[in-house]
Amino acid sequence: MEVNEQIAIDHGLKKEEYKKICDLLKRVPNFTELGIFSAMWNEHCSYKSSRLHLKKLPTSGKKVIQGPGENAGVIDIEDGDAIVFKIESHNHPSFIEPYQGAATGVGGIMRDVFTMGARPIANLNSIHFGSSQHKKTKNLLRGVVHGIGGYGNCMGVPTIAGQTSFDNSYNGNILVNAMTLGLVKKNKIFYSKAAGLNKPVIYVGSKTGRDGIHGASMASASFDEKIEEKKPTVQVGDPFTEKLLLEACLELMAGDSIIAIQDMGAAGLTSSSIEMASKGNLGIKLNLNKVPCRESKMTPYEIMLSESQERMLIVLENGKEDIAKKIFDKWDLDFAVIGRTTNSKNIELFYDEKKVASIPINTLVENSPMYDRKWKKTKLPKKNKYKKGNFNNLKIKDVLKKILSNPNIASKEWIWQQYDHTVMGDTIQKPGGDAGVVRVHGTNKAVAASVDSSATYCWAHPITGGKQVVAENWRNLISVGAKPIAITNCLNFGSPENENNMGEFVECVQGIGEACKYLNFPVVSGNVSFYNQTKDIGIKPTPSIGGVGLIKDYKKMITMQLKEINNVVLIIGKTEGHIDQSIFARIILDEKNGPPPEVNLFNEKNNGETILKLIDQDLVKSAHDISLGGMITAISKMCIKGNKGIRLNKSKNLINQVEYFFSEDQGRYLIEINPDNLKKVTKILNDNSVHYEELGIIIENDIIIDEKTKLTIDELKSYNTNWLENYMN
Amino acid sequence: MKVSAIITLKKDVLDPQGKVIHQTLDGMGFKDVNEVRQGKYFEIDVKENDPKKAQKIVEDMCDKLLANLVIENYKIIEIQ
Amino acid sequence: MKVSAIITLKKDVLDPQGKVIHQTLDGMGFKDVNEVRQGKYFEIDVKENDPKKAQKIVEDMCDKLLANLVIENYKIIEIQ
Amino acid sequence: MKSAVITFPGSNCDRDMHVALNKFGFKNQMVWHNDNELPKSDLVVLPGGFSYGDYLRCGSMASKSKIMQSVIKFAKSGGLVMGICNGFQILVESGLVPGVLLRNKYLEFICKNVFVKIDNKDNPYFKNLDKEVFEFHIAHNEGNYFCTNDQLKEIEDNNQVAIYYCNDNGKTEEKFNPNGSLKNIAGIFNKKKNVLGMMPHPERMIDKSLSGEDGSLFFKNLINNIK
Ligand SMILES: Nc1ncnc2c1ncn2[C@@H]1O[C@H](COP(=O)(O)OP(=O)(O)O)[C@@H](O)[C@H]1O
Ligand SMILES: [Mg+2]
Repeated sequence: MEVNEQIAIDHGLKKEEYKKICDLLKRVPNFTELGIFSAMWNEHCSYKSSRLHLKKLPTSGKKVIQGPGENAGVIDIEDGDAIVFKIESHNHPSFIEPYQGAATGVGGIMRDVFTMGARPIANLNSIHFGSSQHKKTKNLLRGVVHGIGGYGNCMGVPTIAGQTSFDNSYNGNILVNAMTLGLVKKNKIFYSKAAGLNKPVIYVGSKTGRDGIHGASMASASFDEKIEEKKPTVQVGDPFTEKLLLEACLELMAGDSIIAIQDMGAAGLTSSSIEMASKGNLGIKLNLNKVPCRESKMTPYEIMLSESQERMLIVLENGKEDIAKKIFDKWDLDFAVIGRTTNSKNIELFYDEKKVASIPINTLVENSPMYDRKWKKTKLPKKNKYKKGNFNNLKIKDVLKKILSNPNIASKEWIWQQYDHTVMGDTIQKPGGDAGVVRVHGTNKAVAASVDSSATYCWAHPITGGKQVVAENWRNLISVGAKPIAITNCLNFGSPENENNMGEFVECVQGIGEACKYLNFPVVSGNVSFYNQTKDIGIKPTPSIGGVGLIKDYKKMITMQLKEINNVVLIIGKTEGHIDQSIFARIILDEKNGPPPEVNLFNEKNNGETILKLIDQDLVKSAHDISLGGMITAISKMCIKGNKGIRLNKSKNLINQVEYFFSEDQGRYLIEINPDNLKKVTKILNDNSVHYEELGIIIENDIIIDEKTKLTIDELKSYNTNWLENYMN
Repeated sequence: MKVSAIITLKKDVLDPQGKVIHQTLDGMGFKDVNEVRQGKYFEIDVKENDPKKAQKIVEDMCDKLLANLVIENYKIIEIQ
Repeated sequence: MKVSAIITLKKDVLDPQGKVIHQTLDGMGFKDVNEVRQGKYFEIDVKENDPKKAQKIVEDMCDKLLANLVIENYKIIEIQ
Repeated sequence: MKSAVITFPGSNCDRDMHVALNKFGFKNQMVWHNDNELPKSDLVVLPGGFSYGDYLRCGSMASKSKIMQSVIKFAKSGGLVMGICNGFQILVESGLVPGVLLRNKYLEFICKNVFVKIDNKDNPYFKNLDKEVFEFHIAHNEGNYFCTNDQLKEIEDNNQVAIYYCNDNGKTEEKFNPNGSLKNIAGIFNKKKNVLGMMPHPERMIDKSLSGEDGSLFFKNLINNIK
């Protein structure tokens, strides 16, 4: 087929981009070459709208072994061990085919992790759906959860935590973000940089089919009425083959055969081969007739752009082909030598003995477009003035009931019970806590991980929201007794071509960057997903932050269930009574405006680090951060989990009771202390200038707020635990 | 009436199950197999007594629930 | 030849999938359904060109692997 | 005591079982599904996981593996063979224990702690245990045990039910049945009671930081019984 401007546009390229291609090549590309350009230059692979801004994130630190730029980030957890982790989105496919979309998302992120030599040890997910009233939500939720479980369970990797939210803005565009942690020895990490001339290039895994051709372009196009036409681009996942691929790759990696390895993710063979060559400053030559194909008569274009799952590309040392082949044969996987590294600095493709494409690699990579898109700042909204008198008409009990059974607060047990969270025998904190925790197999160490987002805050004020998500994630790690090390981030936004959406992106990234810098919590990997919108309306800006922390002695891990009668619960951090953008404001007052709670990074850091000191001295019996729903929601969850009640002290705080209970001021935690240690604890808190109050004393069975207001734990449970299950059945 | 429908994966869609079954059959000595594809089969007993209408109902079910037309096709194979 | 087979659960075997689908259909407004039974469908392409022999081969596969005769029945429905 | 854990393609609790067996004193060996011979062992374990992706029917394709012929021979000669979860499904498909495992009643994978009641201690697995009710962990999609009426009668006549789902008091009512299995059956013996298939994973409950420690009791007792 002759290539022309229109065909380029149909491939998602812009006019100017097509012109640039012709200029760079000094000719018109052929059809296969155009396909390669379109895949490499689309938003998903080239980060053309985001690159400029992502550069501002802090990505280095004492514990960072590998920052962004590889298949996943790597951090040091001492004793020669390292954790490899990353988060990735699979939003558009999951909307079209929830089961397969979510499943292949999980498969893709696990491949990113084991490509680096790490055995996956934990999965997490952050999933966002439209309103629970929307007619599509239930099926999408069911399909996504089945898909995540279907893939992760089969792989034998525990899913240890996650996050689920519901909001109108996702009605036509759900979000499915999957995160994986892997464990590797520091001196056995594998990278994607090819090296050496004339080295064999190996294809392993599943056969190539026609599935997912142009999936990466789909991820970069917003949904419109043409959605139906895009349907066949969804891939079907094969977790069984991926499990074999994992074992086979790890077996080969135990030796010294591999120079470079790269999974075939978005844009399949195209991006994997080009990335490996580009990083090694080499050329690459592929004979496409050697690529194992599932379908007969696949064209070079189709072979290069297929997004069939469960495939890897490896550059081997010369002479190691037989050793490698034997391993892949053992695991019943396809194995083929499909090319060589060259010094041409071009990607050269051959098919039926003819050269069917030849493109300078730097043209595809370094010369890829980068845009400084127009963006709009978001002003900090004015605070709402509430008539405190109106609050007096509210019954705390009724409000609490509504909040605990709100879809965004209600227990997600129905979801995580469908995920195998105990396989591998090292899960010491299951989903349902502040962070999931797995032991580092055979050691006394454990790693904690949590994934968080706060789209409402980000929407109200992106810079504050960006900071807040990082801070909340940090708090979740602290709450289980882990020292936060680094994060990965999945930035889900609307169209970058829209000034408002782009502004949200820029400012969220700014907020994330500021918080990460201050908290010494660098970004080591991530993913950007733009065009999450239906027609012209973007989703609320939704950066998901996945954080990882280390617990040196796993026996010191903290959970959130209340432990013992007569222990004292302290509120750490100051309660100012910030109501705007809280769940209380939204669902009780129906107030959608106003600024999100302010994030004071000094307090965040100081409060968090002081709590870690207390935990280290074995002074904390249980802990939970205060987030959505405020303090009373947080204590309710601790009561439910621990099957204990609490008698609340009369607050000395001057603010209104409603503000005291439901405000979402940041930087706060609840911690349970043995009364014998109270002096010691308060001394440490005072010495570190940490603000605290005594919330109350643990008792059996009830939350006693005052003489008139008493709730039993069973009541709380029935509000909180049944909503999702009832909704789904 | 009892309406029978089969639902199959579209031609170019990967059928992981079929693939593994094929390999297993091969290992068991069934050497001369070109391909195995797996699908679903439904037998739906509806109160409707008019065959045309019964077929219509089941097709409607396939469209709305039983098949995902993104990756699957369906066919009514019997009405009794 | 391409041989198509369907495998169904025996009458007295519980079919949880069919039951849940029935309930879901009901919830979606398909009120007039008596029963839903789910089974499997296979399309097996064998090198054999004689229809009788091809059928025999696939029957053998069903006996040995594809069906669990404790709970399932199979039927060859098409040979092409 | 020597044990052997079989790894099938798609097994994923093989390492966990290996760790558990070694922890309680077995000398365990991993055996590849494509091997012909079992090493000399006092106990053979088919571990949990998704052998062959659980495609077709769970356990069906694994039951045709090369090594299964040796396992079947070993079982027929009276050797101890234990199948956990997917291993149970493989036992069923290979005919070593009666019945089948259907998809869970509500069609959802279930991962949680449950209680099970041991019905019969006159066998090498449960002999000498001094509790009846155990807290075990399940994680499966197809644990809905089913068999024909004739089979059930035979099973019951021979005391072949190994464990039932129950509550913490040992009540085996339907409401404590997580997956719809017939009569709350969670595990089954063969006639001679040297082969045990069960859905729960004792290997996931072997220290107090995990979901519980009843697995430790089970393994400690098992090795003592075999000695
Ligand atoms: N999709 C999911 N997958 C796994 N676990 C989940 C999922 N959604 C929520 N959870 C778990 O439910 C619990 C509550 O989540 P969330 O309300 O976000 O907690 P928090 O407010 O403490 O951050 C967490 O332990 C979380 O890990
Ligand atoms: Mg939390």
